[in-house]
Amino acid sequence: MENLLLIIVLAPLAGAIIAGFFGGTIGRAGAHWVTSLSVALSCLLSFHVLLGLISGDRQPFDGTVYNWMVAGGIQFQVGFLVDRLTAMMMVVVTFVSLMVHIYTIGYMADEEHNWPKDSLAGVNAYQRFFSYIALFTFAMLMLVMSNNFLQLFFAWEAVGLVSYLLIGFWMNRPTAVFANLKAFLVNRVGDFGFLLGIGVVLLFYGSLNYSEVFATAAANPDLTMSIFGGAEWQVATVAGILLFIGAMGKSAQVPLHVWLPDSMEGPTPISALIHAATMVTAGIFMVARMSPIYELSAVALSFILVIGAITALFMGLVGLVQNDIKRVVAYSTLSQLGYMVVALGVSAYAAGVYHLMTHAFFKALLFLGAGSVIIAMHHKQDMREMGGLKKYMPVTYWTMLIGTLALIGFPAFSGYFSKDGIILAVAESQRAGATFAYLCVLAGVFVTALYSFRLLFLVFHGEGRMDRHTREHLHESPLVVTIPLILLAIPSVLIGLVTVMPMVLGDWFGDAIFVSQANDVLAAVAAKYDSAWGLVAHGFVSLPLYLAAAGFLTAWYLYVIRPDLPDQLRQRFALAYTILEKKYWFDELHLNVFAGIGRALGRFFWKVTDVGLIDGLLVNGTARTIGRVAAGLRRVQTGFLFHYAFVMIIGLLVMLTWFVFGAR
Amino acid sequence: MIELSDYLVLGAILFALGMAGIFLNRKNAIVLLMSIELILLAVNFNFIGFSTFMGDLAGQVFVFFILTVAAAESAIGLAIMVTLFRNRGTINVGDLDSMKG
Amino acid sequence: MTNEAFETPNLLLALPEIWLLAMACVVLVVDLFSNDRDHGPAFWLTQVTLLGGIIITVSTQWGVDATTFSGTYVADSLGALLKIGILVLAFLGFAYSRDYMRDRGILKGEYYMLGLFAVLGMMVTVSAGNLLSLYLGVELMSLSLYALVAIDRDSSRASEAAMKYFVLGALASGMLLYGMSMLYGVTGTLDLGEITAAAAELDDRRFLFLFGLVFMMVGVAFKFGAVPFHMWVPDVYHGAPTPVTLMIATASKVAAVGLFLRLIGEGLLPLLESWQHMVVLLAVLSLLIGNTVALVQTNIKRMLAYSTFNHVGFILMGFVAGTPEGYAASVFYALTYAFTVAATFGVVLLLARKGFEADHITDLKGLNDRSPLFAFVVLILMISLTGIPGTVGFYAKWMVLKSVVEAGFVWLAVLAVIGAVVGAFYYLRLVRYCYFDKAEGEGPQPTGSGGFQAVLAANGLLVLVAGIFPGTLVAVCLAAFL
Amino acid sequence: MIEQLIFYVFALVLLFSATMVITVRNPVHAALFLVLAFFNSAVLWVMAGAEFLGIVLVLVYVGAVMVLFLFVVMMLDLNLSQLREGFMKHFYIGVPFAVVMAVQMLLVVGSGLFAPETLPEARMPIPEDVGNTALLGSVLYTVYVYPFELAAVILLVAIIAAIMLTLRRREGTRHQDPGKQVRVRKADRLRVVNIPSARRQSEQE
Repeated sequence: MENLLLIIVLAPLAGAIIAGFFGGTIGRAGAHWVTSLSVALSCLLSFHVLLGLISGDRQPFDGTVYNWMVAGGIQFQVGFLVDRLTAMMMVVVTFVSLMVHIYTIGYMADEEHNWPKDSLAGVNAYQRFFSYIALFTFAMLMLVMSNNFLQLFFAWEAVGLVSYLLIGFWMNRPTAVFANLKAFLVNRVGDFGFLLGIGVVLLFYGSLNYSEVFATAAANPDLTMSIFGGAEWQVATVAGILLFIGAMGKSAQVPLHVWLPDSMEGPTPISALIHAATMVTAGIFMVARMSPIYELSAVALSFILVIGAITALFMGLVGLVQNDIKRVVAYSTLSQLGYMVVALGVSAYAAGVYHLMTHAFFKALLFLGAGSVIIAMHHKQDMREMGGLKKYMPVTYWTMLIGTLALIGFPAFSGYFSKDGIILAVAESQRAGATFAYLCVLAGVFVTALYSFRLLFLVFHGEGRMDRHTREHLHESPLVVTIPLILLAIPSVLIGLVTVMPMVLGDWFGDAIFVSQANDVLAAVAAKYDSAWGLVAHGFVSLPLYLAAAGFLTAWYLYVIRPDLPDQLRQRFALAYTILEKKYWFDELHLNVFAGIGRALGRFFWKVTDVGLIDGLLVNGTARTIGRVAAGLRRVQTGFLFHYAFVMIIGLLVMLTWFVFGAR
Repeated sequence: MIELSDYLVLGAILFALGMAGIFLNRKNAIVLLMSIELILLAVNFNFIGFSTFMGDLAGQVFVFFILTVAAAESAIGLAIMVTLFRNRGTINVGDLDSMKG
Repeated sequence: MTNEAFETPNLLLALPEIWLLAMACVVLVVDLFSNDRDHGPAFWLTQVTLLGGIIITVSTQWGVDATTFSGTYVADSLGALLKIGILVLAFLGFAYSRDYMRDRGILKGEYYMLGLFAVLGMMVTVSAGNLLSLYLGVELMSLSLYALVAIDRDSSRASEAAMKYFVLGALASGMLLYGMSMLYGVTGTLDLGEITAAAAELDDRRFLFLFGLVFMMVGVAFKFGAVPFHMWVPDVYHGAPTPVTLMIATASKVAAVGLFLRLIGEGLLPLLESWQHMVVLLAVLSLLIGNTVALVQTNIKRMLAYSTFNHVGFILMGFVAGTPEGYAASVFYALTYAFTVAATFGVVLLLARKGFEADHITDLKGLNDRSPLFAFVVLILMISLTGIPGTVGFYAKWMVLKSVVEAGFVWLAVLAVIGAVVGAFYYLRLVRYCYFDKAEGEGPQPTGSGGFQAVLAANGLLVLVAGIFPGTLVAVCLAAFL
Repeated sequence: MIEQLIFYVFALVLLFSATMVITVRNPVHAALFLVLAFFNSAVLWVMAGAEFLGIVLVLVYVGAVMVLFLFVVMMLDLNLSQLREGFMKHFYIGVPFAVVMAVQMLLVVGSGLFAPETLPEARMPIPEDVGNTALLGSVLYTVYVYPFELAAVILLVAIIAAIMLTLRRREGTRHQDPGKQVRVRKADRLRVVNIPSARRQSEQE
């Protein structure tokens, strides 16, 4: 088992190293073959592990692979914890990654045109790109397979690092560089919380190993710590909230979500891989993995619930007014992440993780579909210049339609089961904030349908609004692009029907996820339904479906029947439109208030302390002093043998005087 | 009666003379080598003194080896000096400052 | 007669040294009768000898604890570990140096013979059980190195460096000997094991002992190049041919660790409090001088020489505690440092070509454009030497600091950390030249055979790997003392 | 008493000649003073019972090493007039350090702490009835065989190093190669040629 797991993890790393360091030697084909094959190997083995766990041939693995160091009695280890939760994540990560690898071959085919002619960075950019995505796969696998906090943190940072590299991949574009910087800064805020959280865990539970921490936490549920002038806080609450702040950064929850839409500056395959399917789900996974800690703290869970609910509804609303095709999908991602977080907040971890899985498939599908459209449109992304693409690109259209139906939760599609599961669970929950969350997620269903079909109608239906040149060159994308679309469309439709009963309503995750008796809302839901078809049947008589239908009809009316209406509405409701257009001024808030205060403070410190005190007195002063001392000492090295001997003898004399006669 | 300290004092003075020879001499590298011989001679006096007054043979054995090594050392030292002279035409210690700082 | 209790020595225990000596003689003879202008047979035989030596050492001495030759030779894990380090470093040194020596017309058979004899001297030093074998080992090493420094006999710099090295080295070994004679007078024996036992029972003669100890400490500090017995280091590094500098900077440092441990660290452990403060003084001066003067150097070899003092300070700090953990930290530090520096000199050798030494720091400008692989190697080496977390250099520093803090010298640890921060400046300056500056003129051009480049790249990457997986080596170092 | 007197006389001559070694201007004189110092040392060693070492000092040191020194001094053809100038300038800075050094060392070794009764017991006692040379020989090949071998290696290194550093094969010099001389065949050197004889010519005339 151990070797198997090592192969799964190390194969993508090997691929990344080969493509990265020897990219020039092995060429473009070599790079994409080596990385794709290594990820394919990981994917196959991951499936093997998952099937083994399901059939019971394999037992969950929890063990240390390498002892990195021991400091002060605390072990720093590299280890794996592979149970059903991990195995599922491994399959999702490697499968989506594999699809993205294949798709990238087509998408990046004429990559060199994206670089200035004499740019050094453009050399071997194709190979570098493949190296990055394989490296990302490695980091993400390390993250989900970790059995301790330290490895989790390292992988967490590694995932972030690759993400920054990829967002800023086209480093000659100022917008990409800015987005890159933004992602970096916002994530630093989250990571700071995350690191503090790990610190709290280490301090109070005395270990970094998951199973040991969980055992200690379960044994001392009422452990408290005092912060801020003696107020006693439950350790689980503090640790939980701090860790979740890290998750808010990675999983883009309000108010740390601002980096995600901007990250669309990166190449589209990356948007699919990182910013839709895998990396942003790291936070969700982490919370699910930490369920034994979170279950101890109702406060932390309520905090999570409210944050998730806000994200789910309000980010979806922003998606309504976006014109860039990728940004619409990006805001949709934010909204769906909100759903997952809501599920976590009501202790329905299984439902959250399940939505994570289905979402990974259909959101990757939507992103890759959007990418396919972008290729056809010669890298134009504004939906106002599209329209009527259906007849030019049937495969893309139909697969994206499937993805959209899954996203809005059309009964029997995968998204239906996962999203409905969440809504049902929220309805059952008694947690503080659950009512607010229920209203948000319900409204969210309407909004989701509206922006999804708005996208579909604007892009594929109606009159073509593109210029003549583009229209003449419209055609379906090549096979390397469409095959991943088709392959992703299949699970988008079917996977829910097959797996919902065991995974959401059954006890499929076993010990991997811990839910205390009192909080088990999914059990309450499960009591009402006994089969997947029962759930489907229920869908036709419940509110969400009709809300979705209303969303669809509204979109149809606004963008197909009366395309002139949206503009009028925009003028009529100028205020609301501006609010959404400006994304609730979150960017401005960050930029002006937080960053502003930070900058003002920074300027103050820079002017007064830095320039005056540190630069002037300490740094420059020290540097000057050291420089002078060095020059002086250097002069002692005269080059003369007798001086050297003299220094030695003085040294001997000093030591004799000090240690022999001084000691007497 | 000759005391142990007679040998040791003799050794100490020879040692100090040898050291002084190394850092007082600024002209002639050969005298540096001779000063080193003096230092080794001083050490030999110590060993022989101890050996005699303890009635222990090990000290004499050590002296035997020091003599051997000193011979080898002189050979190599003189060889280095010959190459130095061939390169520079002088063995003036005060001229050996092409590397410093 | 005194030899009644004489036992026939067990030659098998000393097999590594015997093998090396025999093979050195074989190299001597083979080279004499070979007509190869590149001295290929000598080179390959030498490398085979070193590799064979590693195998023999591992198989015959690791985990053993025995003496032979009437106690003048000790076979134990510590000796085996240091010997393996020395052999590996010598292997790297010879592997990197062939093209350089050939280009300068100094590729001679004597280079390999004297190199092997120097290695033999180091091995004798680290497994000495008697003051005599210790002294002879040190002399064998030093004499071979003096001659090697002067091997480029048409270079006026090399002979000047050799002269300085020789005179100061002879002065230092004179002091070492004087100290040894005092130790003999106080304890009445040359056997290190008996000295340890006798040292535990010193009373009013402790004063005499201290007197001798100061002299011995000077001799040992000279071999390390610890301040203020360091003056030879920059000039010798600078003047000697780079391959010889490599050997002095790496393998001989490891041998110096062995010398200290055998003579003082283990031999005089009962008198820890007497020598502890001397070591602290040497460490403090080394840290101060090394870091400051390195800042203003423009020659890579001189810069490495001054920065060596900083690392020597760290190695000495590990001895301060006098605990197995501290010693293990020092050994770990010395081995990893030597391994890293070997690769650094390897890069200098790689870039050197006929009539161009590549030893000025600006000679690295634009390396990344010419050879991203070796620019990356330089990056790894420099961040490791700086001690940035995640590298083996950091791990080594951390182990040493831990032992010092446990010994109660917190201020020393603070000083060392400040020194390391200053060190970052001059190490990372090289990285800056590699990556962010354009080449001037022809710029750096990696030359050298495929084997050389492969070994160098492997050396560099192993430094990286050792930073990620330090556990095994740490365990080995600790095992050598327990 | 006589013994003591002899000791002091030779010791004083030794110290005098050692002082001359480091102060005389001419290196040839320095070398000769060093020879004198070695002779005196040899006498003192013999007095202390180390006969073999005393003899070796004279034979090896005076006989070989010092001759080597003198040989090099002569060979290098030094400019004597330059060699000593400026010596006095540094003398007054250096000498105090040397004196402090000597005083400190004397304070320790002359402190009486090395009184005979405090000396440790001999571990390798010198028996009365065996000659010094035989005694040393018997331990050199048994107990100290390992250092003995090492000393041999050190001498080998000295040979190799000295040859490497100083041996020069100049281009164009003529020398004999005995190997070639021995290997030579008749055919290499001797060619029998048939020259028409002059007599027949004259007969024809």
